Amino acid sequence: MARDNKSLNRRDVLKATGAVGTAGLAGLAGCTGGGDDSGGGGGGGGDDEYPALGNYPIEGDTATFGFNVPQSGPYASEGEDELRAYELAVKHLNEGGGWVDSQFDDLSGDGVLGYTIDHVDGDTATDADQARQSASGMIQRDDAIMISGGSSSAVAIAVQGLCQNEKVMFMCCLTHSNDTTGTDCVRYSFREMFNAYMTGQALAPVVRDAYGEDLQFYQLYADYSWGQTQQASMEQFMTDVAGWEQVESVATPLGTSDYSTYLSGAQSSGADVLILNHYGLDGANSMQQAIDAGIDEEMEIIVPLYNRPMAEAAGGAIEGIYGTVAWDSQIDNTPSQEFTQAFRDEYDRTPSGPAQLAYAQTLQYAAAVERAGTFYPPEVIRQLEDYEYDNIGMGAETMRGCDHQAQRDVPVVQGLPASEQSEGTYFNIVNITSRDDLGYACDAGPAAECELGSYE
Amino acid sequence: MSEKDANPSAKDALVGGSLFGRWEKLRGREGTVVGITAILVAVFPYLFARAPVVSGILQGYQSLATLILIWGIFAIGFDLLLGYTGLLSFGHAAFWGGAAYAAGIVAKNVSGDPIVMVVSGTLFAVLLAWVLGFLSLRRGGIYFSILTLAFAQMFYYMAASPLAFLTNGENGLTGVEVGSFLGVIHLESDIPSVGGMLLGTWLYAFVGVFFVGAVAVAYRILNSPYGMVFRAIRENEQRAEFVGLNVWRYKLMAFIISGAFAGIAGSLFTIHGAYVPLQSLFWTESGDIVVMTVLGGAGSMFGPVLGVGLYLYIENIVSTIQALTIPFTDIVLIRDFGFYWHLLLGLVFVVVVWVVPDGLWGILNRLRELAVEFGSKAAERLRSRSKGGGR
Amino acid sequence: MTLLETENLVKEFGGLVATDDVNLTVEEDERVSIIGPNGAGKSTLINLITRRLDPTSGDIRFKGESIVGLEPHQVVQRGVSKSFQTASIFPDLTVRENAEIAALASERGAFGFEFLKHRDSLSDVHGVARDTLDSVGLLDRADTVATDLPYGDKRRLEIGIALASDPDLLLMDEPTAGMSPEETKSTVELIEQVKRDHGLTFVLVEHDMEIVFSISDRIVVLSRGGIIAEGTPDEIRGNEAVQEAYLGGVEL
Amino acid sequence: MSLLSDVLVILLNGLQQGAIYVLLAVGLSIILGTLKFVNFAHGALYLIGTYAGLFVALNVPLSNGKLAEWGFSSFGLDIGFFAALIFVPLFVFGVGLLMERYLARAFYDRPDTDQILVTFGLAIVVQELFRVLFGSNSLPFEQPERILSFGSFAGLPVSGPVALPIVGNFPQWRLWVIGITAVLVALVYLLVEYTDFGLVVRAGTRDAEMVRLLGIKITRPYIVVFGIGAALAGVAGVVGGPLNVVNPTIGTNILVPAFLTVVIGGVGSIAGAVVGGIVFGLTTAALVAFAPAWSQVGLYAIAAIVLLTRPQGLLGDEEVTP
Repeated sequence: MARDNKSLNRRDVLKATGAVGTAGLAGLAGCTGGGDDSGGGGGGGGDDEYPALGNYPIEGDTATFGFNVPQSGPYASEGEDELRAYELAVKHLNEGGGWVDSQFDDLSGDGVLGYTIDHVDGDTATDADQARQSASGMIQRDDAIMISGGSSSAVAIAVQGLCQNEKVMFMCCLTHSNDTTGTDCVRYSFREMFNAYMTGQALAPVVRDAYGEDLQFYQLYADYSWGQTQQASMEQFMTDVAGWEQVESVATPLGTSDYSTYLSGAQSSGADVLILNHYGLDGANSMQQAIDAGIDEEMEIIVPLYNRPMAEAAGGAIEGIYGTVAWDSQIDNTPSQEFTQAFRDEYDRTPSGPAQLAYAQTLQYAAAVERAGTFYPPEVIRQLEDYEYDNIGMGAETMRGCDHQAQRDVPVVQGLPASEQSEGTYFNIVNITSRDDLGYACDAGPAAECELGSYE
Repeated sequence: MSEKDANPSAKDALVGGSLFGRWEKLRGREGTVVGITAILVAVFPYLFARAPVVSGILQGYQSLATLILIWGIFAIGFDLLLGYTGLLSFGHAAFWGGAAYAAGIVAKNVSGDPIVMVVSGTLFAVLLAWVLGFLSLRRGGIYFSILTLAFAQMFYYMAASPLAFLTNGENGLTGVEVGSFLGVIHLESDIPSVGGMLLGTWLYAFVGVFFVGAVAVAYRILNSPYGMVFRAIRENEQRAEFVGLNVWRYKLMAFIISGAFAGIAGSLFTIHGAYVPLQSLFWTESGDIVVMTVLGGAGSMFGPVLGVGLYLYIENIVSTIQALTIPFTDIVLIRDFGFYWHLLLGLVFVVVVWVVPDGLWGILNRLRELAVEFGSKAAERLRSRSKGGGR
Repeated sequence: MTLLETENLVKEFGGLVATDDVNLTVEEDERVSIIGPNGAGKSTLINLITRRLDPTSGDIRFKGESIVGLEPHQVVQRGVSKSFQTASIFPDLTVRENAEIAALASERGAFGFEFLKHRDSLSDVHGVARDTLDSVGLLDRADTVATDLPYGDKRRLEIGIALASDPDLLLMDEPTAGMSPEETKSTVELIEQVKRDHGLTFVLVEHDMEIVFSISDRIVVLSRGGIIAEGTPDEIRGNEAVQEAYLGGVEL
Repeated sequence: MSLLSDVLVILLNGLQQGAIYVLLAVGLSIILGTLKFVNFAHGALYLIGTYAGLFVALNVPLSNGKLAEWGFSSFGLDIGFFAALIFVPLFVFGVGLLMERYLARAFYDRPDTDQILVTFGLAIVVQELFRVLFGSNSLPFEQPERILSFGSFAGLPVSGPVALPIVGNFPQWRLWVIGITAVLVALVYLLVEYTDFGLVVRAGTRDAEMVRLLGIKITRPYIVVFGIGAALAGVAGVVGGPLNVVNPTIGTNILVPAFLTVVIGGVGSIAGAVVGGIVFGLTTAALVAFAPAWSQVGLYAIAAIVLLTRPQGLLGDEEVTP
């Protein structure tokens, strides 16, 4: 743990010696520092060429990562799995193993730039407010050089905004809203996960082939930004790509737990397909209630985004229902198998989609630091922008520079019946929709609303 | 300082002359209270986040210090209502969150000047408190609590969906750009030289000024006719009505004043984070301020601030403790200690409500009284002995 | 001058008539006692005058003006004060503060905006409070927390609070209820003294006939909500209707 | 499709949503009315009922929380839903008795505010206790397929859709929820209206002081009132559990609407609780159908309007003292 007694940290040394503040004070930024602020700390050569910024330079010979995941609240089980993956990533960075040995040539398995990697973890409770408090503790107290985490878009958006202000890098874990790399995008954050827009694009051809054309569909969507963007993209792509016709799209307000009346409306609409744009527990509820009402006997059901807590809570209700997932251990390629194996060896359980995201994002950041030759955030950011890679099990990818959104393939799955589910296995992979069929230009879709903000 | 101590009492005469006595007399003065508060506010972040050894033990950090002061303002105002007037509102999230949103929306659309943000947020909270108070105070007791709860939840759900075009719904209000104070000082930046070592950021200093101001105003209110009337209403509402006081309007004023404090705090919260979470309107936020206030000691001036500090400290720092060990050893008492923080807090809260309704501050006060008693006895013994020696 | 008058005052609870067409007048400087068996409607009548209850019909005038549309605190502001059946005080405040609150209301009105004015500067309020405590004999206990007073002193304080409101008319609802004989005696002395010092007009509701007959100028007898007799103590003593009401009532 | 079927669906859904509120509100209301005790921990009793129901009826795997860590891989007796319907209310009845004896009784003479605070604290403690033990993730509470099946009798089918005239397919379990609620509330109503016990309860609601003066030893009926209220919350947990996901926050989440149901119906009135629950259920269902964005806001707006225009609640008696 990094939280042992440190009598003074870098920020304090700066203040105590009167070396004046860092960012802020207009016109002063960039002129300060440059001296010997690193305070005689060990290790990392070449760290003196850049001014102090955020938590750079690192004091001592240990670089701390902050992992901010839900440890209480409805997504705690997902957070736990993410944390396992993060810890595994830290272990591999320091000691070698997993993708550090096989997939990431930039990484040595002996720390990063000569620094040993340590980590702290915090609880977001899937609550934007608490997530920010937790993240600011990591940044200010533990001097974290990079924050990663998030199991909901509101949390990711809240924390990445904080990170932009504090000039500390944020690597998104699970966040699916268009806004994360759209209207709320920031320079200091990168997203590997695809978004609602891409889910619509990925699902449309698959369900068209499965259910046929000329169908009518009915949507329910959670009435907040994720749900709204999700339903908009489903409408767009089911209409354009699948050639279906939308009968109606109804918003269900935040906090709804009983969907029966909404579902009755869908049932009597005469539509052929019901799209439930609900995430997590809302999704588990609406799906379960739809099955209880016998809707699955009359209509086909689609759930755009699955996660594990949802599958756990819904049990057998997910049988045969199409959706997308971040990643799945059954994906058949070398990096995926290696990660699954490494995770199983360490924890004796099957990694979830977000676990793969957590692991990949941590290594991705570390590799960028190695390439940049420094932890100085603007240089690391420049290394990640427009970086092309094919080493995390989702095919060839680009981390796009204009909105920090990975351009990647999207796995489409079907839920398994209760009898075939087991720990860590809830879905059957139907298709991996290629990134060539997905995405949007930098001046289109969500990216058109993105302004990344400053490097420094 | 509880209001009882603020009055000169017979006890002071007893202990007069001794060092304790002189201190006891000084304690009650407004200038002393505000001055000491200012000094404590000035050294707090240094002790909490930077001082050698002490901060290492406390594990504090700058933004938590700022947050404690912000919630402290909220709690002082809330206690005027709960502790002094005896009205339990379960809807103060509406004022806290409402002001936070108002300040944020003003910053986005009109001006990001911190003063403008605080003024507009507070005004909004006052107006809202006036309207909600007017409606909720028509009923007393539990009905008042439930009405405030219902109204606040209504605002939460309105901010979540129908008003999402203003509030950015579930994602929270992002993109709030806080401008520089007086056009010169960027609040996020550090204060140079010694000021920086003590206070840290300009933001802390900015919040600190409001905190000291809040203490001064609250202290003055409690020592004004209002303070007396509020307590009279708490003690015996019917009697207050029958001495000819317009109880209803005083209650409304208590509600509005506490709403104003919540408004200042909420606005500062937006300045602090440059972001407004939707949860700031949720009823658990109202529950938090109730817990903080009661834990620290409702009906005292500084008890609630103590409660805030304790609550936020446990929430943000104790919750990250992996294992509770016996100090200076590696012997683990409880594994995953941080995991239980909310449970422990709940248990402590129940015990406080049950056994010590005047909270931790009350306990401290009793200890202080014991010390005073002991001190004056010791002084007396000393005096008598010196007399004996003179003979 | 007529201070208080009720005109055809009626109060019904559901079908029950608690106050039946009561016409009561109280002249200035008069001491009037209201007696009657349990359930005669004495408390209801007091509660109607203090506006805790809304009359079903009829009018109540104080100093010639109707007070039926007023709030209880407005009635107090007009000059009608009340001491309660039980010791209705502010228990956790000091004796002095108890009196000051009442003085504040009478000196500064029902409501003000002086929330930033230090209360030490309210010399008028302090003066009234001190005088009142002096007159009820509690000045030497001014710094005691009210709840620590013995019961008799609490009742004195209760009467003190009512007096500190500087009333023109004081309604006393069983001021000696629950008191020991000694406490009763000293309370009666207090009432006598207040009567002398302040020249106060009051209406007394009381069970203890000894007190009633010793300090009243006039006695009004209620039974089943209506006035059955009214007159000087001597007139009432010999009144047959009164004896009938008491003998036929629930209680002797 | 047809207007009639729409209206019927709204009615059925409204009744079903209202039913859970009714079960909670009746208990809250008689406790508040008779004992003058404000129980913010009533939601915790619902929570206990739900988890107890899960425990008796099914056997669910545990992957989170301390129990799982301590080696309990699954949780439950798996002896069927009907058993849960019998045992859980008894168990929660007992919990209610304990709560009355060791908590509420110490607070009868303390102000409303203290009662709210201590029960609010208790609600936090119970919720956190469940979080620690079972984890904060949701557990699946599957609807029973059949109840009362033993021996050769296959039992009554209770889950899955059932075809209703005009309405079409409707989730059968929801009809059962309405039915069970109706039976239970009717029983409590009979108990209160037609027994000596009920007489004391009713008198207590009107004027506890008077009953005490009359010399009736009030303690036993009181403690039973508390137990019955708790048991109803337990039943609500068992029948309501399978309608939604089960996690430690369900108790606090349902508390607010349940309390609003009581106050809009009128404190101490069973009929009021029923009317309040139905009004809530129906308006929510109707708003969902016609103005979904306002359906959550609507619940609170209705409560506020009722309280302001008819402070004693729809069926409450006017308070004697102001």
